[in-house]
Amino acid sequence: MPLDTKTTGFKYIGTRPDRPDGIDKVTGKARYGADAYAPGMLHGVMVRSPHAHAKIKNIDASKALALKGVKAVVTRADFPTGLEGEDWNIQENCMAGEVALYDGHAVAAVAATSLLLAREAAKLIEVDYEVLPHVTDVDEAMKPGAPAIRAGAADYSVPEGLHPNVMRYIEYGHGDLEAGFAAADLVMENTYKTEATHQGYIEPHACLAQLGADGKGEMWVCTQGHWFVRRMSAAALGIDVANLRVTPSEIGGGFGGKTTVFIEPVALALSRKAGKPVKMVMTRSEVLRATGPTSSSSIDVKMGMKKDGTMTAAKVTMRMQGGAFPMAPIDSALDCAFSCYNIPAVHHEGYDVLANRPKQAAYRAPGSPMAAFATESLVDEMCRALKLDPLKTRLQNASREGTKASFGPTFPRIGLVETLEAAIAHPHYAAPLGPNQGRGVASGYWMNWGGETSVSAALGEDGSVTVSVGTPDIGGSRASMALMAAEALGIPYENVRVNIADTGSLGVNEPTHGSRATYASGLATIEAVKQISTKLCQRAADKWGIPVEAVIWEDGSAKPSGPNAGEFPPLTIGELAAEMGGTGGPISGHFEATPSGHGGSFGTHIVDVEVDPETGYTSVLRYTVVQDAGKAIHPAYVEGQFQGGAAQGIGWALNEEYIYGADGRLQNTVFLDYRIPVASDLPMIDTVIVEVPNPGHPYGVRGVGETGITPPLPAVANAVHAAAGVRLRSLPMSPPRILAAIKAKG
Amino acid sequence: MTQIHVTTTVNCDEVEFLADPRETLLDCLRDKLGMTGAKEGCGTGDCGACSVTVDGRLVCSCLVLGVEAQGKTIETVEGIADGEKLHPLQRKFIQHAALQCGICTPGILVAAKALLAQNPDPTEEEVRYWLAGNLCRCTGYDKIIRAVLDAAVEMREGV
Amino acid sequence: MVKVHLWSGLRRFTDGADVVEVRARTVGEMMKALVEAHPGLEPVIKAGVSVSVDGKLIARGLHEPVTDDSEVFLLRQLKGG
Amino acid sequence: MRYHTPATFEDASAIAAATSGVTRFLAGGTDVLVQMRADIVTPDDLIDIKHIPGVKDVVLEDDGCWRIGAAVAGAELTAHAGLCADWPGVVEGMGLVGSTQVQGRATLIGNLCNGSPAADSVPGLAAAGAEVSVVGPKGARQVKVEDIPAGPGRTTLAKGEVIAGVYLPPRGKRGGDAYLRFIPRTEMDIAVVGCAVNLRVDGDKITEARVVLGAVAPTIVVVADAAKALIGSTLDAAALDALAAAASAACRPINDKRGTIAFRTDVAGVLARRAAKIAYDRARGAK
Repeated sequence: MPLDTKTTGFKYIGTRPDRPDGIDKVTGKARYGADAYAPGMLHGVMVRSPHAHAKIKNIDASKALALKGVKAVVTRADFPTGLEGEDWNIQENCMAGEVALYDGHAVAAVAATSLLLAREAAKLIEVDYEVLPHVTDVDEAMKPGAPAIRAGAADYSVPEGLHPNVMRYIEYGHGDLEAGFAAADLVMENTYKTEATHQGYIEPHACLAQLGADGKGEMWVCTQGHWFVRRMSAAALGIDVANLRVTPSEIGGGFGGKTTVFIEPVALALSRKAGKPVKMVMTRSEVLRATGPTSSSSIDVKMGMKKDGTMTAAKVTMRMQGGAFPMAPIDSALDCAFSCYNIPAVHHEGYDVLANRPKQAAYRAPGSPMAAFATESLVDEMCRALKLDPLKTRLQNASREGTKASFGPTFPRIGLVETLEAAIAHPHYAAPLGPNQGRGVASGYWMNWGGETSVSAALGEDGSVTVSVGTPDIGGSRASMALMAAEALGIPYENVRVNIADTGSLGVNEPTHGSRATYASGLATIEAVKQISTKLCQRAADKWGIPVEAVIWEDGSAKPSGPNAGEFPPLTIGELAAEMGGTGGPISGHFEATPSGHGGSFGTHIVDVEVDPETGYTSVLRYTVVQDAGKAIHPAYVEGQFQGGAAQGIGWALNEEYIYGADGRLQNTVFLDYRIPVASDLPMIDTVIVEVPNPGHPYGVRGVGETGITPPLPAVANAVHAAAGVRLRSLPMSPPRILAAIKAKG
Repeated sequence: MTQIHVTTTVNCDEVEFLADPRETLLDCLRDKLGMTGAKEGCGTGDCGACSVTVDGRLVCSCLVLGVEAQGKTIETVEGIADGEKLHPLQRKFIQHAALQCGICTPGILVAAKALLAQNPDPTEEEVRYWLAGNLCRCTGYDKIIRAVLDAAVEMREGV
Repeated sequence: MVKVHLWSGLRRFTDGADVVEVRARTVGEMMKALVEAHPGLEPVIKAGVSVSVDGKLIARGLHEPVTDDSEVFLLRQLKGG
Repeated sequence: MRYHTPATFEDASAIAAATSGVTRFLAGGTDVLVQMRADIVTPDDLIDIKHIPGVKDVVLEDDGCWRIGAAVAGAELTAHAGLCADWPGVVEGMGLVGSTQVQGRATLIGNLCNGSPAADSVPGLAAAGAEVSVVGPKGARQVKVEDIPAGPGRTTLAKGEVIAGVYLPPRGKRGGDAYLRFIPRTEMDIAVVGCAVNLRVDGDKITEARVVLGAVAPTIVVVADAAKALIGSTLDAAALDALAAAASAACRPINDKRGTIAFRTDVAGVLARRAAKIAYDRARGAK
């Protein structure tokens, strides 16, 4: 795909205009998932397993159905059978079949005329369970004797002799590992563990669903990707995708957690059975118990380094549990583990393991933060041992254009070196520290994504333009799309309106995930609006009676250009649009593709912490994010992505964790105990936007959303070590763990 | 269920509704009065997305019963702007890109307005502690704090 | 012949080879040729793989050209947040 | 669920005494509503005490006693200059409960009656020697704050009994109190360990002291040995060491999602030292 590229001389790109949806969102008018109402609407409530692992022997809903106003109860019996692969996994996760696989697993649902009544009815549904042995820890789940959660479900990749909970096995690498370690002056090897965390979006999942007996349905839902919702829900219910129209609401955060379905197929099934629209809204504890937190992980890393800091060899083994279903992100975790470095010999090994926990979902750079915690902590330990500067050592080994990546291919133009140089030059890196304070640094990577993308643009009669994209706006992407359209057409930003289209209005779009929205929908927006300017040039050429080759588009106008063009005053987009009905009809542009030129983004973070030696309490004093954005379309929202990723990473490093009791039940199901950072926990988060243009985007955009969550885990661990003299190799670094380490050191 | 008749004032308008005593003020605002600006993020008073003021006092509307609103004066995010004219906090939030997904924004605006009403010149630390009960997962709070401090300056200077 | 680099776990389907050579002009032809030469790869490819051609990740573009000089890697399909 | 708005505590008590179902008294509601939402408790009778005259009063009695009504919210205590001057430790304990929003509703008595050993306002009240007035079917009685909690989620109140107010004793001269808690964040958490110290000095010498720990046992713990370590000292290093040792020795904590036995035991000593220093400075600075 030849792209008309431009990396300098922008008029709109790089400015910070108000976002188009700003007023709706500061006045309470914006409509989110739970803000929809329909005539005759019922309320749906789920019945969930109180056991980590239990056979469902019988479900008796008679008492619930006897209540006046209760309109339908569904169980797995109301869903089609015979699904395979991931379709089956999703159906099984949305509504348990024979066995409840984790605490909170849905086993039935009820719809009633009010929410209070539905909640009352749900309590009256009697489920007879036979409790089975359970396992929630990844290392325990691989041990002989651990209960097999789905025996026989392992795929082709798993070698014989492993526990049946191992679903997938991966192994790859290059170079001579033994020779690499032999050439090193220092070889270190350690084991690291990370606990599961949750995306923690503030808006619980919500949908309003209607499905008729004829299989035709509609749904309003908060999601990162409504085509995904359509495909998954249709598969789970056995209906045609075209018969289900899904409209995305405004979305109150997702971070990967809203790229799949949980309540949506169930709401549709209730609606089909009751013959009325059904609204379902999760409670916070349902969100924490039964949506898609991250994997937890257990990681072995070994590295060899010469005295001068040259890395000679590296090996990583990752064990990740992704709940009671396969597809823990071992693949991306391994690919990111050593991606920052040019190491002659690398080897990767990964185990995807089942445990009695909810099915993991994507969370901002899935897998990469865990891998970085292990490898970037070890790099820091080795730099300490060899008395090397941690940033300069990273720079010395940094991946750059032409480096053979740890995961195989050769890197195109990338920006790690530039972020490291900017971090070294940043005043933060040389600022003085007080007692009990320490500084940590780390780098991180995310490969980003293109994905299926379809965008339409339509010219209005006054010269304004409507752009319809299929990627929900979670963090200001309407503004970015409008800036790119304005830039490409040479019209004011305010003259572009960006809508998020429903599934009935565009071809298939992947979700706003993989840091792809600004890259892929942006690229498609630029190409779509260029079709408008091309058509407008034709209209002008017709009017002037000159060949279209002699007309150029510039500053929002068609202009004659070249020796044979003749002298005509420019025709503005407004003038041409006013006449379009009589000059050939409506004008629109459309572009669809699966663009593959997404460029990876590297980041380097610097953090200062202070550790209270008597309590193990860690406060974050100063934080700086340096990251390559390729080109920042709307810099304020790029900074926002950097800051948000850092904050989530800090939470993961210090206090966030899934805590399971001996009974296999989740113990911290409210925000009081699932401790995400609050405003008073954090300092201002400084940002440095590095711009190494991505050749795969017309304006050089790289995705920026995910990389920022990767460096904080090791950066904070490295800072804690510097401040308190103790190395924490398990997350979170909660005060009891830090204090215990300080006491153990003596 | 016996519903109780409640008369209350919301954003200067007198309104009436019937409430089951188990329903929260948040439920009543959203489901009975159609005012969906206040959001439910947790239902347990931990996230602040449902913040409103009752008789001038900042509260989580999920921790107030609808029937307790009888005779009270309630202000919500829908009442912050003066008609089409945005409040300085609202303008500064847009200008500073202090919202990403925007779900926490209504609660934070209500809370920040309550802060500036009693402390027109807060320090960064005071803003952070006052807003500690308003969770935001997108922004890392940086731009929110800047927007509040900037709005405070504008309101003090009476621009 | 196009040299296709596989991840090590796939060696069992290719008689132990990390790199296999197939005749192909596009990614689509390459996939077809891989399955013909090594039928054990079929479920893997069907389940979804990404292809990196000269450092560019091709998710589903079967028409993308490959040449004998291309650097081609078969990679596991990744998913972002 | 029936919702009641009695006009007197006697009526409130009578409603609670007469019903056979589950009752809850509603003041700030920051615990009751959470329990209702989580299906932990759905009362048959909910008795809103906020319509009873005097429940919003904060009054300095002629004898120097502070009387605080049952529905006074945390934010109202924090804004009360006179109370803050006399009992800063009591007020800062209440002020740590929840967010600004929760402070707009939560009450001292609600915090006490919730029965949590980690309740932030309770150690300060007990250290101050506060009492509560209880109204019940058999009449009214005064009870020491430390005699109300019976274990996690339980109190010693009998069926039909309701607390009408809190009484803080006269502050007197050269007294100071302080409360500190440990949480892993800066706000919005339940105490992992809490410690209140209330003392009086004569010159530099401590003449009276009470030390109370929270979140380290099934109820708050009044640590007599810790008080002994302080009395007679000038808060020198030896006294602080003895205080910390006594505080740690009094802990009977559990391992749970919020902390470990070892951590709670250690940090109880740390907080006792720190709180004692603050209370000591306040006492010496007081009139």
